This record gives sequence, structure tokens and C-alpha cells, in this order.
Amino acid sequence: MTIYDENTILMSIASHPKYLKLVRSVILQCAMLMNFSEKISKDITLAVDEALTNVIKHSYMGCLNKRIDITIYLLDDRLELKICDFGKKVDPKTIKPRNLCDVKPGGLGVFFMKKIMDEVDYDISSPKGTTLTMIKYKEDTGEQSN
Amino acid sequence: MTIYDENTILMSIASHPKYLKLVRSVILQCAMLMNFSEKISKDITLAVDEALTNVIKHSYMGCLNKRIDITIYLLDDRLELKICDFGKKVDPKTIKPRNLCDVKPGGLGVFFMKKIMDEVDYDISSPKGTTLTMIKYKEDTGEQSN
Amino acid sequence: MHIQIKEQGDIVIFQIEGEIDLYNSPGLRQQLTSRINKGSKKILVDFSNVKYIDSSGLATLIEGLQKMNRQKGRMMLCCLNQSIMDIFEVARLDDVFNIYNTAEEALDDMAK
Amino acid sequence: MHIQIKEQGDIVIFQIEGEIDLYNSPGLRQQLTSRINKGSKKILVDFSNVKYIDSSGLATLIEGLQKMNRQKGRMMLCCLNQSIMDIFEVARLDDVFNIYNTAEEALDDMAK
Ligand SMILES: Nc1ncnc2c1ncn2[C@@H]1O[C@H](COP(=O)(O)OP(=O)(O)O)[C@@H](O)[C@H]1O
Ligand SMILES: Nc1ncnc2c1ncn2[C@@H]1O[C@H](COP(=O)(O)OP(=O)(O)O)[C@@H](O)[C@H]1O
Repeated sequence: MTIYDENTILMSIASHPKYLKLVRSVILQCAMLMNFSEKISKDITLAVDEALTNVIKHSYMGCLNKRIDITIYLLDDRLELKICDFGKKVDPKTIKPRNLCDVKPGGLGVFFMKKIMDEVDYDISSPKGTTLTMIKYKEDTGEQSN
Repeated sequence: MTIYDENTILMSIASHPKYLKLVRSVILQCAMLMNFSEKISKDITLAVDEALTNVIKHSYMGCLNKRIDITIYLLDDRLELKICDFGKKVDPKTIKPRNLCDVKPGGLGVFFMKKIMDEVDYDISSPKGTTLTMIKYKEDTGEQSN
Repeated sequence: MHIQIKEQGDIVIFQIEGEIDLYNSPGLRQQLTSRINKGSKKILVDFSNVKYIDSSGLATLIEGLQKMNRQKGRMMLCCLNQSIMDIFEVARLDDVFNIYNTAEEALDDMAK
Repeated sequence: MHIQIKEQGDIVIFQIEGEIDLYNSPGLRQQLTSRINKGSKKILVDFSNVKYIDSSGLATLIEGLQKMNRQKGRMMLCCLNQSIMDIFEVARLDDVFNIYNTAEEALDDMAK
């Protein structure tokens, strides 16, 4: 009976947009389990949706049958999320939101992620792909999320 | 970019009942994605809840920090679910529902699983624990589920 | 799951909200047992806002019913939605419990 | 997501139900584009039953708006729930789109 960390959920899905809704419901419930407010829980859900959408569009260029690993840590002080893909890597510095004044279709995903989460960090050191870590702290001052 | 089966979802959780609701929402959405009716989707969700409840109670005897692996196959003709635990094994022949006429607390979980699913199979051949496979076919005659 | 307990005369009403599963049925069990041990003879469990129940919830209710029967009390259920009613029927618990469509009907009958 | 399209005079009303994400925004985009290409000059997107929208949904709407502007048409939105309104506000799209509280207000204004 191997010990398993009570606060960790692992999930692997294919890079198919049909699974986004299902992942959203998992994230929403994790956030609610941690007693984040409904508003913040919905925001976190949006951030994860945007991260997955970007993996599908940019790392896997729309391929539907690539692997995405999602690890959720329900910790005392924070909700931590890791999203791993095994696709195309880019220099994290090029992953930027568009200027809000320059209205055009696209360019809002990264903006929402950074607005909502306290930490958004891309790691391309793995030979196989990109790992995105996003953190939302429990005692949020409200500054980052409003 | 390793190929990943578009129809497979993997999930690992701890044996903590707080995660049951979250798994239920995943299963419900998988069943709905496959165009099972809402009624049958809810039934399948109950069957999975009962299977997990039994793993927590009987394989792990209430320990909250043991591992449960759930694999969901969204196939053309069926929804197939594998639930693996690494806990106490029992002879599958001893896993039986109670007689419905003998009303008492307990003994209904396996009854629901068998009533709802078309196949319910326990495999204890692994050295590490039990793998439960449950299948619900798409073209259900309605005989097993009503 | 959230439980609100109201008293109307000698009737104790359990208004349950949410989903009853292995996570929260122990909480329901504890509150039911506590009321039964205090000597309540009439308990109504209102399912208006119950969205889901599994076998651990059913086991909790059966245990409560049997305790009530032993001390000559009555436990009733009301306002089960269709999918919950289906579960009771499949498990043949619709004959075991006194189930009412509305809280009013149950209260009227219990007041007799 | 499910889209129902209604016509009221020269106004085309998109009633969307469900969640708008990368899975179904291509469907919305296709239907919007088809109506715009047919020459519709007034489009109202009714959000009454929209529970969720992400950036791919927003991109689809911005694309529609820009196409409408180019052909001197008008695209309006109505009945956004609070959490969707929050998303528009955060992205500063509440000034970019004409947003009405009710379908009536939008229709009245478009009829002018
Ligand atoms: N997972 C990713 N892999 C590679 N590039 C990415 C990834 N996520 C975002 N990017 C880059 O960052 C840009 C901004 O992303 P985003 O704000 O989501 O807008 P959009 O996806 O609509 O272009 C993208 O256009 C893309 O160039
Ligand atoms: N995963 C399991 N591992 C070991 N034994 C099990 C498992 N699931 C069920 N059983 C056995 O089958 C019996 C019937 O299960 P069930 O119908 O769910 O009723 P209950 O769990 O309420 O006793 C259990 O009492 C237990 O002995």
C-alpha cells in the first residue's frame, strides 16, 4: 500500500478541446474544496482553460491526439497547478499578452492567466516539452486578481 | 510529440472521500460527451462512485492517503472504466450485493454497480492490488439498466 | 452537503442541501443519531435540495429508520427528485420508507 | 454550446446556450461569418443562457465585430451574467462592444 499524497491529483488527457469542459469542472471543484470564493474559483478555472487552450493551439498546433498532463496540488496555503506538454517549445519571453488597447481577435489568454494567478512560470528545461506552473495563494490580497 | 490516445483519460486521486464529487463530475461529463442519455449518464456516475467508495472502505480500510488510478476509455461502442487500487485483495467471489429483501444499512454498492453496468469484473492477478473493469455499452437494450 | 434542522411542534425536520455520499454521510449519521438519542419520535428528512445520494447515504437513512422503529418513532422522507426516487425504487426502498411528495403532506400525516 | 438563430425584422438574433470555449467557438465563428457574409447589418448576440466564455470565445466575437464594422453593420451583445461581464471588463471589452442589459433595450436601440 504505497503512500499517496492526499493533496495531489494527476490527470492526463488528449489535446482535444472537447475535454476542456471536463477539466474546468475538476479545477472548479478543487478550488471550491480549498474554500476559495466562487468568484476566484471561476477565475482560476478560466486561467487553466486558457493554459490548456494555448497548449493545444501553440505547442501541439491543433493536433488532437497529443498528451497533456495536469497535476493539481491542493496545499494549505495555495493551489498549485502544473501543465506539461511534450510539444513545440518556445522561448518563454515570447509568451506575452497583447496590449489591451490594440483590440484584435486573440492575445487575451496569457493576459487572463497572469491577471488571475499569483505566479505563472514556463519551464522549457525538460528535453521533451514545456511545463507551466501556476499558483494561486489562499490569502490573496485581491491585488493581483482584481 | 508522443501520440496519445484521444479517447483515454487517466486520473489518479488519493483515497479520500472528498474527491468523490470531483470524480463524479468527470464521469458524468464523459458519459454525456459520448451521448449517453442524462439518466444513463447519472447511473454510470453512481456506479463509479460506488466502486470508489468500496475501494476506500474495503481495499484501503478508510485510509485517506492511498492511491487510486482511474482510467476512462471513451470508445465508439462503449464507455470502459478501470479502477486500480494497491490495497487489500479479496476473492472476487466474496464481493456480492446483499439480498434486497434483507433490509439493513449497507450492501447496496455492488448491487448498483451490477444493475447499472453491462460488465463488472474484478481482477486480482496483479501482485499489487485489484483492478476493477466496468463497461457500459452504447447500444443498450435497456434490459440491464432498468 | 449542508444540513439545516428545524423543529415544528414535536417534529424534527432535516433539510439537506447538496450531495450525500461517503464524504458527508458520516455527518448526516451523527446528526440523525444525536436527535434519535435525544428521544425524537418524529423525524422528517426533506430532500428538496438533495441532488444526489449513493449507497452510503441510503445506509445512513436505513440505519436511522431502524433506530426510530426500535424506539417506536417515525421517520419520513419527502420531496425526492425523480433521479433520487429512481434509486430508491431500484433498491426497493420505496416500500421501506414512508415517502411523501410534499413536506405538507408528510407534516399533516405525522401530526395525526 | 447550442446556437439558435432568430430573425426579427432586419435584426439577426443569436441565442447561445452553454459554454463558449475552444471546442465550440469555431462553430460560433462559422455561423457569425455566414450571416455577416450574407450581408446582415444588425446582429444581436443574446448571452442569457451563456454560462462561460474564454478568450477563444472573445476572439470570435471581436472578429465578428470588426467584420461588421467594416461593412458598416452593427453587432450588439445583451444579457451578460455578472461573471461574464467581469471578464469583458477585465479585458476592457466593455467599451469595445455595445452591451445591453436586456434584449428589449438592444432591439429598441437597433430599430432606430
Ligand atoms: N503553450 C504555448 N506554447 C508556445 N507559445 C505559446 C504558448 N502559449 C502562448 N504562446 C504564445 O504567446 C502568445 C499569446 O498567447 P495568448 O495570450 O493566449 O493569445 P493567443 O493564443 O490568442 O494568440 C501566443 O500567440 C503564442 O505565440
Ligand atoms: N473493493 C473491494 N475490496 C474488497 N472487498 C470488497 C470491495 N468491494 C466490495 N467488497 C465486499 O463486497 C461487499 C458488498 O459491497 P457493497 O455492496 O458495496 O456493500 P457495503 O460496502 O455497504 O458492505 C462488501 O461488504 C465487501 O465485503
